[in-house]
Amino acid sequence: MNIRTEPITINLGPQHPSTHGVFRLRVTLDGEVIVDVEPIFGYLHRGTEKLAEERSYTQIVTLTDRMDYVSSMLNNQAYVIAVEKLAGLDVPDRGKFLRVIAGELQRIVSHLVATGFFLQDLGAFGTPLMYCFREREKILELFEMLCGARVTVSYMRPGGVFQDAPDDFWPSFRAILDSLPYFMDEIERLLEENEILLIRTKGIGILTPQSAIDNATSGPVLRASGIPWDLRKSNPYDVYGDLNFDIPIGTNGDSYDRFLVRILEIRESLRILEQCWTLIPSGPVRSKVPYFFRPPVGDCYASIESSKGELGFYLVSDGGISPYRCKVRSPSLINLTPLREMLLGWKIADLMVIFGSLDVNMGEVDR
Amino acid sequence: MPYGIGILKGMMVTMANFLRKPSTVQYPETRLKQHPRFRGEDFVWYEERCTGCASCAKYCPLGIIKIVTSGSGSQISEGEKYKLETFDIELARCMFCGLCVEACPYDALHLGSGFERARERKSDLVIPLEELRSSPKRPSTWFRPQLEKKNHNPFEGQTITWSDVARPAIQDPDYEDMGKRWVDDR
Amino acid sequence: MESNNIFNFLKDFFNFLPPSLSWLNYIISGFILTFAVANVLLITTALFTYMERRVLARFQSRLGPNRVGPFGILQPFADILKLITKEDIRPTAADRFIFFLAPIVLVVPVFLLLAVIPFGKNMYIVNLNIGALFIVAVTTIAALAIFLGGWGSGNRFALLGASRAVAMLISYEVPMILALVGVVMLSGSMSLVDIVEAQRLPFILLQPIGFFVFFLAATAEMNRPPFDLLEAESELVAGFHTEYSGTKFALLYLAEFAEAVVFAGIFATLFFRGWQNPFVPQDWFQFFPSIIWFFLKMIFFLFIFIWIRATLPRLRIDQVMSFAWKVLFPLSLINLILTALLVTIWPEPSTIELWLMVIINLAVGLLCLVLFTRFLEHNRIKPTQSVFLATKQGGQ
Amino acid sequence: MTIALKASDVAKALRGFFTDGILRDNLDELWIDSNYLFDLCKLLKENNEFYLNYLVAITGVDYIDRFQLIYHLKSLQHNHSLVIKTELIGRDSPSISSVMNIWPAADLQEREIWDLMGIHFAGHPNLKRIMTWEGFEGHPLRRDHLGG
Repeated sequence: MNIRTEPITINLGPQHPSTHGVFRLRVTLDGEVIVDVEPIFGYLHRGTEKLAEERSYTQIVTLTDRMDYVSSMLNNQAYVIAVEKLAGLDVPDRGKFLRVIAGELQRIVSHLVATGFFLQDLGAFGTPLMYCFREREKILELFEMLCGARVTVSYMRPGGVFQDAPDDFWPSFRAILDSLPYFMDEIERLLEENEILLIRTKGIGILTPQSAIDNATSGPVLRASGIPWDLRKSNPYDVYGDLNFDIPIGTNGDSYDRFLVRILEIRESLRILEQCWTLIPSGPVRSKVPYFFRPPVGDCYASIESSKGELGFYLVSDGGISPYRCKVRSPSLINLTPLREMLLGWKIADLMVIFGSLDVNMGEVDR
Repeated sequence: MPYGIGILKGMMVTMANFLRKPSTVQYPETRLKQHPRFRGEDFVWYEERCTGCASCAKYCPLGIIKIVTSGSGSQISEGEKYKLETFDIELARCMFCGLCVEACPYDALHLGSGFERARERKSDLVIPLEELRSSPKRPSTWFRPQLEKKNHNPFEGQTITWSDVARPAIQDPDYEDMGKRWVDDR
Repeated sequence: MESNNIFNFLKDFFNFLPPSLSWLNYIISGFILTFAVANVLLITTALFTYMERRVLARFQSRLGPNRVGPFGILQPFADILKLITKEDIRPTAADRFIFFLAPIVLVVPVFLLLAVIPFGKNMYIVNLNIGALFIVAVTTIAALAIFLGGWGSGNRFALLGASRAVAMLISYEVPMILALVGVVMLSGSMSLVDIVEAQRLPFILLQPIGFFVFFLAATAEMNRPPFDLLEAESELVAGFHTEYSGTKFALLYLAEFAEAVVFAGIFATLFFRGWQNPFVPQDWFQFFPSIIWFFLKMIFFLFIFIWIRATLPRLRIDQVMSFAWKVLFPLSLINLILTALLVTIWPEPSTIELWLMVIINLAVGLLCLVLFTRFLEHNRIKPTQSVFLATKQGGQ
Repeated sequence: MTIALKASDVAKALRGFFTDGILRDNLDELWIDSNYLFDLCKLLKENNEFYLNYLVAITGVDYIDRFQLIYHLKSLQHNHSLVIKTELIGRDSPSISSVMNIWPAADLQEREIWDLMGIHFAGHPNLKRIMTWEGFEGHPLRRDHLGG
């Protein structure tokens, strides 16, 4: 006799403990196995693109660092590069170097947060998260020195950065450059060969290279599936052209590779910061740009490699002080396209692992 | 390598951290070090410098600065000062981005250095004119390179009077600038 | 074998009663003894919750609770007070009686376990001659209570949590019992008091595989990481006690931590020579009185529980089950056969033969480890090979 | 560097297959008639000279009398990129064919444009609102949606 089992539908609701921000997933379960998944967004939609149409170009900077609230420097950098390409502004070298230093520090912070919460979803009760947050605090203190705020930094302006780094910035920056590699060794010793972590993440949620490209995923998700594509290498902006660093590439595109790619990327960012420490020239940090400046009529698209993937801004200017249209290509939203395909057939405990390894930030998805 | 070696290595790392000093501090008793550029929430405002031009109100993305000025009979003449009736900053909606401080042409408005201004009611979160006048003058050095040159640090209680808070009046042009004949090539 | 001297001491104290009321003497002294020991467990559990939060915080380089009372020592009592004053909600979909019964059925077995554990030199409530069997019988009630709670609260998440719990607890009973049998064979009797006296050498040396299996099975029994599927907050919100609040939740919370304290006591008696000084034979000078040794060992085991909780992530339900049947069960069988062999060869082992048994046991343990690693190694590539650095860029 | 393909030589290459689909090409923007979009994109993806297999972004812009759709495409192998623009005249219920079965990446982006801009994508499997809640009327990003 066959026992009639009917699947139950549960809501991993917007206030679930382990969704990163407010993300709702309507999951149909047959026992433990996931049968159907339907993501529901929009809980954090603040209408950034509509707001941007009523703000001047400099005021939008404060809007951008509230999009992906874990990597606000990179959002600023993406927006500011797009505006400079639109208006044809040139940026002094020291400004470019300061932007790259701030961007790479923010990438380290974002990857630390991603790894910490990934382990938290796996059940390691807070210890790796606390270690990552302890290191994040040191970098946030650097941001406070640099621009006065820790998270919503709005440090960059069209034409460069708004103010040069204070004198006591450089010694503590040097201290972090020396202390972080030891911490990375410690985190790798804690996590990389941990058998339970291997069982829980190896071979779970595999994204094939072909479907990674078809679904236009970007950032660590794309690189973990074996495609060596990094905008800092393929389309260098600011000073990445004359810095040498590597890109970590995964082989089988599972959750473990995405986790490991982020850890190795932190080490690469440290290499970049080390080179910036030696190469940074002195001089002005910002070219002369009036507050309410009017870029020429036209449109342009520019994108950078943010910690989540390719973050791009498409700006249309009609000659006024505020853009006619400001579209944001958000990597987290597009990285979620293969979510359904990656989740089907796995157990509910794996759902958290796969979703955690995608490292999606709801502020950027819903904008 | 035996099977459980990864877990043992992890245990050794946690034990190593167990023996280290905790990295958190007891907040009200001991405080973390803050930096002069910290964007505090109690605004510092110099009445002597402020001409009531309200470019800060115009430039604030959220439009939360309310300035009402009136022709003050005797003082009003071309380019002089308006008489300020109200200068309210609604801290409840402020996001401390500092764009108003950036826009102030006369260095009258500065960000403060405190962050512990919590009130029971939202209406108490509006900074009226009198409070701006009477609040201690410890500006943060955000977007004020001249304060940084004086290595002014608001957290050591140094106050600054209105006269030496401003940018040097004349940007003395260097020789390369002098060479240019037309002003707009400079 | 002197009988239980605390009980005798209390009985003599109440001798002034007239002989016709001598039965009352038994009841009062018995009641006082059990009441005292039960309260000792309550206080120890409260202190254990405090210790857990402080030590866990130190593992995570934070401070932990230090506001309530000096160094935060009154924090657990503040927690209990808070939980009791919280409103006790019962969902309408819940089955009234079962929902009410579950916390009680969960707490009672934990206190029952105390009856058998000898705290110090002939300090125990009762010297049951089937002590080990009693422990096993009482811990199975916990599995039933968890399912009662999960099913009774009528909530989908709780149901999922409860069905997981029953499957896990039942399948971890088997290796736990087999590991216990090894200890019983070595000491010749099931009563815990005799087991402690029979341990000329701590049984952890004589039974390394047995200790490993018993330790992991007991961690699963107590729902502590890495097997804490029950309240896997990242998946099922809060597992079977989602719907409980107020005093009922306080009882569940108490039961979970009390079970950890009691199991620490059981580890100490079974494998670490209970209340004797573990490093020195019985008749030499013991530095501390016997009860201090017992509590020291308990705190040592509690520290290890917290240390594991701070480091290890959680296993998935099917991995937990396959670990029980594919790894712990065969290991406990090997341990059983090995102990049976050794006991038949040397029924009355002298000290040299004892050390010989220790060496044989350790050798077999290492052999199992190597075999198990080779069995797992061929289907798992080395972790660091999976990601390498590429300087060139481009795409497929 | 990612080379931006010159629209003129892309148009020359495509003229072989399509006579009237391509409207005009200036600098690196290729203007296309909206009803030829689907088969032209399919061609751009398949032929290995361009091999634009990475859909970077779809953007909708509301120019009061007409809607404009901008497709940013990229090829990871050749590292070159192309911008395709189409226009939908008129404001009431603009519609265009969905490119989901060429690039699955278009799924969420098209749903967002439908939700915020009101451009209907024919052939999209579940074209539902993504940002605003189900019962929301109107499309916020349109110029005539004055909020509230």
